[in-house]
Amino acid sequence: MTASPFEIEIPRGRVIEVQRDDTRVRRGGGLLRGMAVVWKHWKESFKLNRSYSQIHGTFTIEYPEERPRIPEAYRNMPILLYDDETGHELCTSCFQCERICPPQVIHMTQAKDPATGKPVPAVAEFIIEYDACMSCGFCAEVCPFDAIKMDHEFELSTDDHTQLTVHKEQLLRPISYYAKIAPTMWAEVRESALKKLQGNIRRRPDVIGLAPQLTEKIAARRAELAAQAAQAAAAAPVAPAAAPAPAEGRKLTPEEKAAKLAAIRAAKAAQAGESATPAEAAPATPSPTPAGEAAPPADKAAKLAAIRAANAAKKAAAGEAPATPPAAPDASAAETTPSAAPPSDKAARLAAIRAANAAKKAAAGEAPATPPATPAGGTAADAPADAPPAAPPSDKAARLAAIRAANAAKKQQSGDGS
Amino acid sequence: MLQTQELQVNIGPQHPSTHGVFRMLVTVDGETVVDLKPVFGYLHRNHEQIAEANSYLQNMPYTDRLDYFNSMANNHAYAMAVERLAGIEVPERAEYIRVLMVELTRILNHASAVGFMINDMGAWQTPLAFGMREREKILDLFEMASGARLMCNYFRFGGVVRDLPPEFIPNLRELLRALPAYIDELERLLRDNEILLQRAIGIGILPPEVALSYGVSGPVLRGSGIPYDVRKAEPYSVYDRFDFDVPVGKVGDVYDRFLVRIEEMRQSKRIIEQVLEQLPDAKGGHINPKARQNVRPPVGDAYARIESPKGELGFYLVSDGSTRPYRYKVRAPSFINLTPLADMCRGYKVADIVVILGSIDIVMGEVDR
Amino acid sequence: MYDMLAALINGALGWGWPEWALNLLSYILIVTIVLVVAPLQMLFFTYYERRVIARMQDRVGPNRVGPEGIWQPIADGVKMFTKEDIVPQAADRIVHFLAPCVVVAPTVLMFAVVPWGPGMVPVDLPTGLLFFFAISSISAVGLMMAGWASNNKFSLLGAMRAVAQMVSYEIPAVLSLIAIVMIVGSLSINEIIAYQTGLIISNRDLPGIPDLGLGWFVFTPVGFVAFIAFFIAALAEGERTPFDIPEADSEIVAGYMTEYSGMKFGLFYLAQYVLNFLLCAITAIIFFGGWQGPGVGWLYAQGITPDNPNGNGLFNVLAGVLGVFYFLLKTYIFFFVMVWLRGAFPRLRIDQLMDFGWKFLIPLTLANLFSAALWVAFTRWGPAEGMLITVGWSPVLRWLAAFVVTLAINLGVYLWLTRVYAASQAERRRAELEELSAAA
Amino acid sequence: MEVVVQVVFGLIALFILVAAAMVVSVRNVIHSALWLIACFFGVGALYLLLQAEFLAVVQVLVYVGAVSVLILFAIMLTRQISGEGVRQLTSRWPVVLVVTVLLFATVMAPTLINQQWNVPPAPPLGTPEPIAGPAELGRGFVNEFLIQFQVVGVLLTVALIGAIVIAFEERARRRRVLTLAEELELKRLRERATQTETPEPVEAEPVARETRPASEG
Repeated sequence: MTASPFEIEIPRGRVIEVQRDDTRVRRGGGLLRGMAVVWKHWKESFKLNRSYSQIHGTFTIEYPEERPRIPEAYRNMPILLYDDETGHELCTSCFQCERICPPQVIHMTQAKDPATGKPVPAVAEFIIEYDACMSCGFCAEVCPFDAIKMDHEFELSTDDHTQLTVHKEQLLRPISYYAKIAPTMWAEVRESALKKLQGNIRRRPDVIGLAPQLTEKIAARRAELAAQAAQAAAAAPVAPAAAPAPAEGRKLTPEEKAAKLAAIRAAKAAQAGESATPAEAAPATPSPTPAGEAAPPADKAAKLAAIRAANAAKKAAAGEAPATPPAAPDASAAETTPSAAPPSDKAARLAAIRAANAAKKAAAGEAPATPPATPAGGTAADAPADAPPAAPPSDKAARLAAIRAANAAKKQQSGDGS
Repeated sequence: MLQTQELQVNIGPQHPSTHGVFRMLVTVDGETVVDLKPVFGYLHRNHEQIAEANSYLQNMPYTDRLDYFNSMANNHAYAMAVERLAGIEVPERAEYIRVLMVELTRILNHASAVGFMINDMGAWQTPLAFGMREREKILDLFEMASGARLMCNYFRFGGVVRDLPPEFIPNLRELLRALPAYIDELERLLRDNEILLQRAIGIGILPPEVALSYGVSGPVLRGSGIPYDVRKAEPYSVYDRFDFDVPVGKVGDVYDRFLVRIEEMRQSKRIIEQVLEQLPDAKGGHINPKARQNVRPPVGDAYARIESPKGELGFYLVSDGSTRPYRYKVRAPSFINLTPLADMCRGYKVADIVVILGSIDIVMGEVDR
Repeated sequence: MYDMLAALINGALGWGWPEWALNLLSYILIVTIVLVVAPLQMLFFTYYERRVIARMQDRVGPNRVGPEGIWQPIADGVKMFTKEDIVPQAADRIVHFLAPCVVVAPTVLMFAVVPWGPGMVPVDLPTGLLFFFAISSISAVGLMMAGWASNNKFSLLGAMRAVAQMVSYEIPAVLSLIAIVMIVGSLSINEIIAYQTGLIISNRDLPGIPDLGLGWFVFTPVGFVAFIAFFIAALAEGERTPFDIPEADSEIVAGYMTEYSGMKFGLFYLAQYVLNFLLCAITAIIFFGGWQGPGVGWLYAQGITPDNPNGNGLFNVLAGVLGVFYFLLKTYIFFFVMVWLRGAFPRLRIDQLMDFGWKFLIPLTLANLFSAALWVAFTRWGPAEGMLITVGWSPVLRWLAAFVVTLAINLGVYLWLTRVYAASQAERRRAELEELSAAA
Repeated sequence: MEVVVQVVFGLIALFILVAAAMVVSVRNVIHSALWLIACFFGVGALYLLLQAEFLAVVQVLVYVGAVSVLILFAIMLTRQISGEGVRQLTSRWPVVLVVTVLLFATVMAPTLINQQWNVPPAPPLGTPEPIAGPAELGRGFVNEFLIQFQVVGVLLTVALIGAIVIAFEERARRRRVLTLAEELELKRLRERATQTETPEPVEAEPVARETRPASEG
């Protein structure tokens, strides 16, 4: 062949020509050498080869008897997790996984609060079509509540096809199971997952959100706990029962519920009133930097103050209910329907307006937009439970106004409270 | 006197030795091939149309299914294309992990490609079994890191899903100890085996100028004597920090391509050793924290190409500012390496067609998309 | 075998049957033994091959059906029986039906002349070896019929290739055996085995040698080259790896067997494996002394006392059993080598296979014939036949001279032939190119 | 013992005759070839009956093993086989029949007339073994029949060389399909040839993919 006219210089390496030496007369030497290699393999193959550095020895794994070791990161089909103690499912049906799933095989419906008909952060019906799922692991990655994880179970073959559309009952696994199969991965996300679970449990009316197979068990435990509570009736009104099973602390008396609702509605009204932002239609559009939400920085501070005022009002009104409604419009906020405020809680609304004015005054004075309240995006976009984000020193005034508003609200509340 | 008319032989889609569903309509005169018409499209899954309906991240698992032998290489090309489009930069450690994974795929691809080619020549799966054993070890490593053996879906825009598990590096070092022994043994078994020489030397010659005019790439191009390797021509990611050689053939026949692939396995091992030396520690982070889950790149287009084991794999993306690519095009090396098949097979025997096809090493997933 | 059986029935049972009845009964017994042994060997060989080739590829091979997979061949057999037997619509019915029979019958018939142990040969034909190869060539006709009757382009091409290969590789096979027949002087297989007694040097050449049954032909240069040539030709005849073109699945799907399914396909499979067993057996018999081995001759000698010249029962039986053991051991070792080659080598193209057969193997065996003649001249001829040089030499010296001369000739021919063969390949390409450029 | 031999002989003879008849009368040429092979087998069996084992085995080896395979090859490679359309008998078949019977009679009549049907008694003991075994045949070939042996050898070699010549001639005539490398080699040779005549250099730029060259065969 003519010298190839395509000289290309190679940085950090040289062009090596493969030695063909095809002109040498071959007399069967190569054949014998090949046979020697195969003979060595035959001889060695009576030993097992399970290590990475061995190239001889039988490497077949006799499957049913001898199972291959599955690494921790192994992902097959998604499963839902529920907490062993409380029996609550971690999933709050935020639809993130349904949206990210490339083959769109996850289908879910949000649970409704039977009494008020409003949606509750729990999932009613959750279906995954196992036959179309390609176990890519996206759902496990995007889930903000670590509710859906990838399982290690791969013997899923069935002869009847309908079984492959898996419903919530078959999908649920206890957290202990997942901790066993993926210890380090669960350890990383354990605290945040459980904390969020507590947050969600508080906002789930009685039975909703319980792992179905545990409902009778939980009902029984609740009955027995209620009995204990009855004997200890004389005790001072139980401080917000952090330690005892939060399940029973969660039972709101009807009037508490009304108060809570009012507070939320007030915050809603305040929010709707001032901020010119278009109504937050969907509870949380996935795009953390929603193009539409270019709210001018000034009114953001106002909204902040309003929210803080609502918190204070609610805390004061609800008395022992520890949970504060999630102020920030984070993904999991229950959708607050802007229904008309009932006359009885005008006071709360008044306090909220006053707080808003104070915040506006403060906002007008201080530096440009404080950083968006919640760290949008990132893997777990979760709203801090209640502590207002550490506003940079420059908007101290805003905080001052908030505190003043809070006192005003408390004074107002204690005035007409019982 | 002895009139032999030309025979239309159909080496059909379900023929045992066409890699996947690929048909060749061969006009044969006696034993010699007069003309060959490749027919493919049997595995067309409308990949690029689906990609336009998915968001950028949702496409990542689909790229595993392009060249289902090297899912890591496909991921790498796609991730680079989107990063170039959206302007996301990748931390050091992630770049090194990516190079490590792609070089491991190159080894497993060449090990099985050589195995399949010799298998088409008739050696009853012995070299293939040796290749598959090494491939199993590498797939176990992938399973440790990404969670799946074949459909790894390991790369994200701005890094990789998960950092390497603690037991990954020790196992890899052990594997690197076994690799040279495997490659030498493969050479001892096959390199100057008289029967293989007869079946490979002077068969399926692709002269350099014809290879250039067809635009083939990868071991097929280097087998014809042109030292073009994307990792050297346009060093992407951190390839400019490693020194490795580019093996090149002389004549451009099946034997050259076979030797080039074996030599490339050695070079990949060299690269992996250098990666292990220079691997930055964890503080660099395996993913860029600011990289968004759902990318919404600005309007514009980008083309990223890597040296996948089969050749130059490129992704061309056009973004209209929304979360879904406006246009998504894959430059598949197998598809382009397949085009000179008719010229390469003309004049050789029927038994050689299958060996020449094996030496080009195609995967139908990538050809048909 | 027949006389042993006749003696057994008459002597042991003492029924004193008429001659023809004894004859008939013993032959019926022999035929049944042969017809039972052939399929059994085939079943064992399929299992043996799959296990050995699996071990060579670092895997385990079938070990699920029965302990260590022993019933696997039975399972395959049952599968073959139960599979539906499809006859293509446009096929030539009668020929399609007859083809497997014409392929299997001769292969099983070849068992007639194969001696299993001392005296244990179904039919002791004086022209045993020639019979063996004559019958084996009939199966080529059967292949042709199968290829033609399936009325399918691929199977016809496959049949033609198979027949061309078998016919053209029969020549080197027979030629290499003729070299041994020249040394032994007779075509009878028993005679060839009896010749191979003694240690390294057969005691027919050198009476003094203790009879350890190791005087195999493979230790002589003539025998060694004949062995290599015969084994390669046997590979081609039995369609084993470097030469399994006919059913080369990479080109033409299963060659002449494409249109056969169910038991007919099973018959082809049976014929192929039985033929492989027989070829390994013949290699063991001709070059490695068949049932000869240390101890067989000695046991036989113990039995012979003055009063019963042909040895008493017990010692004969013992010698026989040891002989059969040696024979089967050697045959299985050769089949192991066949499987070993299958694991290590790719396949030759049909034209390369023909080139190799005609341009390398046949010249090699012809040269070997010449050196065989020299061997006989040196070791056995005296002045009567014109060999004057070795008139006074002792048998050992003559044997050594023969060894050296034939070794020199064979080695020289081998080296020269490899160079010529390699040169001819390159030269042909150059010549074609020249002729084209001249024409253009 | 004689009766059994006669009976077996009769059977074999009948088998050979039937096979021979079938060879001629069967429509499909392949079937007739197969009947021919059956006929060869019959002849082999006859030899065995005459205790000439070597001849029987050689008959099987040569005729059934090699000749019949070549006949089958020849039939399959040449013309179409089924032969449905071909008329079996020419229109004037009675005339043909009469002529063959006459010819047959002229040959058979003299032998049949003065033939005594008794089988000659076995020759007295001690007479030399008739030439039957391989050893005697071998000696016969190199002693008495040396010339005939050499002539047959030459004849066979001539036949072999003839076959090769025909094959080569056919191959030369057939259109030679060029591989890509050969084409480029030829192009380069031709350029060098034209270069020597027309001095201006033709530098070898990467050739565009030429259309399918009409092969110059």
